[in-house]
Amino acid sequence: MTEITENELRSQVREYLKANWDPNRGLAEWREMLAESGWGMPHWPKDWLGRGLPLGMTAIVDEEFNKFGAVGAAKMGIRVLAAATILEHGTDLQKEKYLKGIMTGTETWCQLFSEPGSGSDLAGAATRADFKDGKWIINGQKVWTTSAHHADYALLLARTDWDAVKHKGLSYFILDMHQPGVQVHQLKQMNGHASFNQVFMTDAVVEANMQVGELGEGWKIATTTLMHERRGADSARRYESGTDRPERIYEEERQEIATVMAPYTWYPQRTGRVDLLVERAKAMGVWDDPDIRQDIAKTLTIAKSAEWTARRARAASQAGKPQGPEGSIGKLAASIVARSANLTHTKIAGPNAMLTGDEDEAGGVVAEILVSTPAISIAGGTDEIQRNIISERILKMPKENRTDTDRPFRDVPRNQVG
Amino acid sequence: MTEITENELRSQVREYLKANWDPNRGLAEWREMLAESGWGMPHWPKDWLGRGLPLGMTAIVDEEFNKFGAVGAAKMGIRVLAAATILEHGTDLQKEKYLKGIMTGTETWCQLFSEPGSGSDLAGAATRADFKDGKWIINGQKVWTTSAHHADYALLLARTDWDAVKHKGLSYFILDMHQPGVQVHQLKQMNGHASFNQVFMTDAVVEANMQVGELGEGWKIATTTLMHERRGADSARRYESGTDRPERIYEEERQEIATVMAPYTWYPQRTGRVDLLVERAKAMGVWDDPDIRQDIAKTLTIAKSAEWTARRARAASQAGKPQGPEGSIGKLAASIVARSANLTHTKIAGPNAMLTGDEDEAGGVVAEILVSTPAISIAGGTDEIQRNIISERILKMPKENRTDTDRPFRDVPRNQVG
Amino acid sequence: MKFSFSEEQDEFRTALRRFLQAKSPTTEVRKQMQMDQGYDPGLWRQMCEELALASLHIPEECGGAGFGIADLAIACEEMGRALLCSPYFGSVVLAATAIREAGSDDQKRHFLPGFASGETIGALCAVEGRGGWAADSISMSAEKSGDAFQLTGTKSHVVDGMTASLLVVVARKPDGALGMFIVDASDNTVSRKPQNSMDPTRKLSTVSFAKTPAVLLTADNSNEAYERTLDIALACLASEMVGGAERLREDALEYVSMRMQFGRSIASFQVTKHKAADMLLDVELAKSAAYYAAAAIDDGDTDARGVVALAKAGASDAYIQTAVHAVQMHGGIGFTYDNDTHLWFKRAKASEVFLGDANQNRERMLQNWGDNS
Amino acid sequence: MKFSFSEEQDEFRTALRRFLQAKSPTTEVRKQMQMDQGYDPGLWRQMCEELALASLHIPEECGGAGFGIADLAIACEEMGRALLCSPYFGSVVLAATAIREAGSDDQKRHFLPGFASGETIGALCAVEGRGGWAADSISMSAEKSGDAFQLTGTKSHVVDGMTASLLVVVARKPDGALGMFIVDASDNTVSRKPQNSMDPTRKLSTVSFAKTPAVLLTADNSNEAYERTLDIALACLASEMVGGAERLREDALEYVSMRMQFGRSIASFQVTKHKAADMLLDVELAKSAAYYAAAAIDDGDTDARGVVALAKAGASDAYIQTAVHAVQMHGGIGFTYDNDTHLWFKRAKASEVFLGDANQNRERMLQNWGDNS
Repeated sequence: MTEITENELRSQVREYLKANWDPNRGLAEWREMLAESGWGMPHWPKDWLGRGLPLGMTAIVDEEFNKFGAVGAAKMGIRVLAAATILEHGTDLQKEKYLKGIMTGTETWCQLFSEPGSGSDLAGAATRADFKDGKWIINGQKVWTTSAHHADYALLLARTDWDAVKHKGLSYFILDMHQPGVQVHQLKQMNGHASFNQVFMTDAVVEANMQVGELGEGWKIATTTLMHERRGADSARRYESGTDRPERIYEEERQEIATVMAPYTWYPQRTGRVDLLVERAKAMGVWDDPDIRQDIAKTLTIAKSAEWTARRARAASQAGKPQGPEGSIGKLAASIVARSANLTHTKIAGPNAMLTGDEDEAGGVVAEILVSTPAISIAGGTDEIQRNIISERILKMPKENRTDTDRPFRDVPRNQVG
Repeated sequence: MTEITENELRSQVREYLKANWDPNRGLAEWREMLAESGWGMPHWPKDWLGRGLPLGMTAIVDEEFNKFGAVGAAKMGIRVLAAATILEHGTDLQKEKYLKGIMTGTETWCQLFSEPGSGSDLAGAATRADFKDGKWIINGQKVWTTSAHHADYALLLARTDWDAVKHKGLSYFILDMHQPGVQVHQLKQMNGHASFNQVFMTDAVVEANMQVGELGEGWKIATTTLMHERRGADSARRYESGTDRPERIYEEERQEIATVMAPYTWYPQRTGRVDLLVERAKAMGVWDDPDIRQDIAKTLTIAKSAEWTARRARAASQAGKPQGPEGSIGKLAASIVARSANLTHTKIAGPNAMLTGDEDEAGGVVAEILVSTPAISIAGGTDEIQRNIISERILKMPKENRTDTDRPFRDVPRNQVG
Repeated sequence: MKFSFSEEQDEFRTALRRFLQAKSPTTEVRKQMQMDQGYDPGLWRQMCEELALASLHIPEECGGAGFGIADLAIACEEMGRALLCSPYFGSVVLAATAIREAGSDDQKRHFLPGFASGETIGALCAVEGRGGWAADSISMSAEKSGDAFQLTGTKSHVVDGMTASLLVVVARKPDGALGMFIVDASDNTVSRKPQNSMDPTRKLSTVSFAKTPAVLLTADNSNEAYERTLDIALACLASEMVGGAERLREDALEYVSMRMQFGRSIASFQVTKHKAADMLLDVELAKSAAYYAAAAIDDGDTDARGVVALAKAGASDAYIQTAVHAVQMHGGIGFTYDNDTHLWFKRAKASEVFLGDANQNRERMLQNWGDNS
Repeated sequence: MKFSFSEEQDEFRTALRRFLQAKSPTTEVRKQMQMDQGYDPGLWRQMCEELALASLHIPEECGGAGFGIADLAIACEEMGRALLCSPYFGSVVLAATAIREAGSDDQKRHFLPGFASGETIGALCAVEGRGGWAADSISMSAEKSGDAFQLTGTKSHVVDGMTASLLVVVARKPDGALGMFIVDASDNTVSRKPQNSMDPTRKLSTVSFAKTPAVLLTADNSNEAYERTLDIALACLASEMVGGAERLREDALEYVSMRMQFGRSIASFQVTKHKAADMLLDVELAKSAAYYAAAAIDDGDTDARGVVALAKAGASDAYIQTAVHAVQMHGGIGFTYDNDTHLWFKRAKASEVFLGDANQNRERMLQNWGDNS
């Protein structure tokens, strides 16, 4: 990899876009061109549809694309995790087969890690992968899968060795979702949305060459996937709105965004929507109620403090300083904020907190807040798990004595799932 | 023991008092008479200064004493626990030597169970008792002892076997406090009071015949002592005020009460004094402040609810119904009430919450509340211990895995105390 | 009996709990809550005819059992526990109570027997817009029309308003004081529209009146009859809420006791244990207040109004706190529609503000606080 | 720099922390707090001469360092951490700030150099009786007397009032607006009396005036100079409080990590771990707000007043909560006088209401809430 200066890079991107960008092209066609040129995923290796650019420089490429109004490669959803995992652990065959579909957006991915029987304990996965007649036969049940109902492939964590200890008996697979052994059901939540799926695998088949990494190394690989997920959480799940320009490629991009984002329309509400408190209080005529003012101010205090704490963490990491504790408490703080906001919105809405849908004065938004905030303290690691992490990793307090990691997994007590 | 009817009993007591009661007698003289007649501790055995009455009937005797204005036996402080323990587990020699001094009040007792090294973990006591030349030699340190500085004897829990498991290596002793090997220091609290002592034992001596019960059974015996303590907590520590009649015996009783009660003058304040909230708010001119009203109402709500819960428990036990969960949560509720009351008193006092002693508008009471409530969630079993008890005993949830009860005590990690 | 129940009361509770376990499992709750009517008329008939549940606090001379509010509250507690879909609260607790408190002897004898038998289903129309239940939020005025009155305007948040045959409407009399008025729900000047309720097990509606003929309940000339109605309803609601909270608490405890994580029972984690202990504390405290409040009304305590408001404020906080904990203890599964926890969560949420939220009831409490409470 | 500190600021903090660790261990704190004077003049001189601590936010033209409030707040945070006994808050943060905000250029040049060098110790006299710091609670009026003014009345809760040589008194001018007045503390019409303070590390007193000659600080005609003084003091107090809270948190963590119970480290119990995590969250959130608030003043943000009030409200809740947890984590020993926890507990308790409690600051916050905050 030869060094390249920022200016050189900028002019290269501009040159390429000047020569090739045309908003009236189809999205797929354009992304084929990006794959060929390496400008879609410039930090991918040169041999694999990229340009071998350091990760830190991709922001510069993105900037130039933005200035041009040029659409980039497909980057939303699980696909980026799939690509990162395959690039790091996959075989050439796997790279050959999947990377292009990932970046052009023509193929969609989902992640089959969580199971109904193990909850926060991801390594407790009990989905079986048995090797029979040269193929892996998969049986088990996964849950909390986003977009499984329109995914083409899945990153799958399954148990291949029941005599090994918990974390050593798992292996990592790429599962073709389009086969009779795979059944996808939507999982409706208490707020009426269905953002997740349950996936049932009954003698589903994975070809031998679609196993990723070493046998028994599944947990390790899954950990890197999860690390990418946490790192990318901000960008992958941010509320991309696209652009409203009229040309064909923008229209196609808007549709793509809408599909990926569909499960997330209620996500802003699960945060408690602190941003609406003052506005709603004024609209409901209770802005002068001293008790409600206290509730609003209390909620705002923790919300703003949490926001500033996150920005302190970001500033520290941007300055290259070692990250202090302030970086680890955001998830937990979000739960507290959401809970407080829920109660405050309830008091502001008064009797109308009993209503929902079009009866709700804020067009259903307040009602959706009231039944969505419980998700924030569960999804992506419960509050309890967060507190474990904070106390053990940040405060260096002793780990809980484990009784599930020192014996063959088949001897570890676990839930029976129907 | 022959059966006796309530009426017979009443007339016997009345007859005795009519013949013997004289308020101008000295307290010691009168209680000598009570000891002789058995009317001081009528539920004690006939052979041991009592009349062998069922415990349930002592209330009748008390009533008749009260009607007469007659002073009873000494019953306050640790003495009743000492008597109960000696009566149940002591030798005849021990009964002979101590029971009379206990009931006449001429000798005072304290309890040496808690240690600075083991906190809530009473069975973790590491004070040594070594048998040398026919005597027990005691070395170690005790803490949270009430009235040790004027006690004549102590109930002592000390370790006699370091190879036994935790709960099996303790033995129970009666310690003479008046010896050079026993040093008593007052332990000042953050609120300025000194209700407790530290007791240092350096080669203190216990005669062989002053060991109580079997060797190694100390924990079992201590448990019965503690049971008596819990049962008697209401009566032993209630704020006896005596009577203000002028005769000699009442004056002597008042002095006795004052001595026993001295450590407890701040106890009402550690509860948070919810009873003062409304009055203080009116006095400080903030009764109409809507925010403070919310704080007051919140505190009153939990306080009254806790009070009614305690009364529900009492009603159930009086009706002979099996006690529901409502009986076990009082201690924990008291902590929550006290904490909430502290914060509310602070808001009511406003800037004056910064003042103390005679500067405090309520004559120091509010300031004392503000620095005393932390005791309520620690003394007599921390909140954490209470929650353990509630979850394990009431909710039948699994016990914490113990690693300290299955090995010789000498191998159990413990704190080094200076 | 503020601190205990009589043997008869204990038996009544046991029988009712058994009945509701059989008749109102969550499969049935889910079925009813999806329907417009929102309850099973067959079950309602059985409740009224076999168990005489609708008659509890209706005076004997009006066809009722003549029991007290404490008994009514036991029924509500058990219904809250079972999350029974039924017009009980709207008709018996709100509408019948209003007539009991405001009606003349003749009026009571005329209207209440229908409530007691369950044939009449009533609804109380009090709230206007987002105004809430407080007396001073009610401004609809009743126009004098000959000997009778006419009502015009719209009431909202009417519990069981769609199914009621008889409406009790709270409106201002010409003298400005609140009166309660009887309206025939089938009158063609009355129009009703269901409101989309967050808690589908309790149906709400708006009811509009256009010069609707109305009969004033005449026993009381002040706001007091309405306030007393609120007191009784608040005490019953507090009991209903603690019933629901206790059920949530028990179900969550059962769930964590059954489930394994990291190779051990979730119930063995110390934080789970302590949370369960805190939940017990919350529910037991709220329960004690609810029981005390209902008995304080029966005992005619001068501070009953303050105590009732305390009970509702306590129940508001305890119920939603318990519901939040219960979802959390279930983890992801607790946030799904198929798990039953959310059914009570939504009832908790709606109950939080029903008849006034915790803030408002705390203020009501202090305004009516006895010196020796 | 709302979210980070410059390298110079980090170095300043490190140096100051090291200095205070050496000079103000709790043995020293305990010694000073028992004395009337309440601080060590030798240490004060060293702080002012060697570290120039008293000069931080005083303009360069007045002999100061000309730094911002963020720098002043760092000093306060470290002093709160060390629980330093010193007239710093009373003199530098309150009195010097008042002159900085209200004095004319001449007045500033006249009075501030003494503050900057540490020779002048000042005190701000604002509170009357139990009235608190809010502008509308101040009613003492300054009588015009020739060109100057005369003050009569009593101020209370004066921080470092006994040791001050110069007093800044807040009183109403003839036009009704608040003015700030300079008074010579040694004037024989001034009488001072120590108040028994709950937190003995911060001395309070009453100061009485009887026709005491006073010089009006003339740069500002409105209440604004006093309000700005309050803003700066609130931001500094919030920082001081988070410094103390963090120390309590760290000490409690160290204690449980060292101690065994039931044969294992107390720090290994899950509830202890979770409590420690919650304490970290509380302190870090309060810290972020305190840092943001001080920087908002330096940046001249239009919503700085609201943000500062937020920071103090957050610090009030976080400090006392942390102190309560810290005592609890120490168990019985944490309630003893010999253990150091109570020293911070009392500072937390007194700080809870100092310059207005959390409720009052939350109201101040909303009244000054920017739309885009």
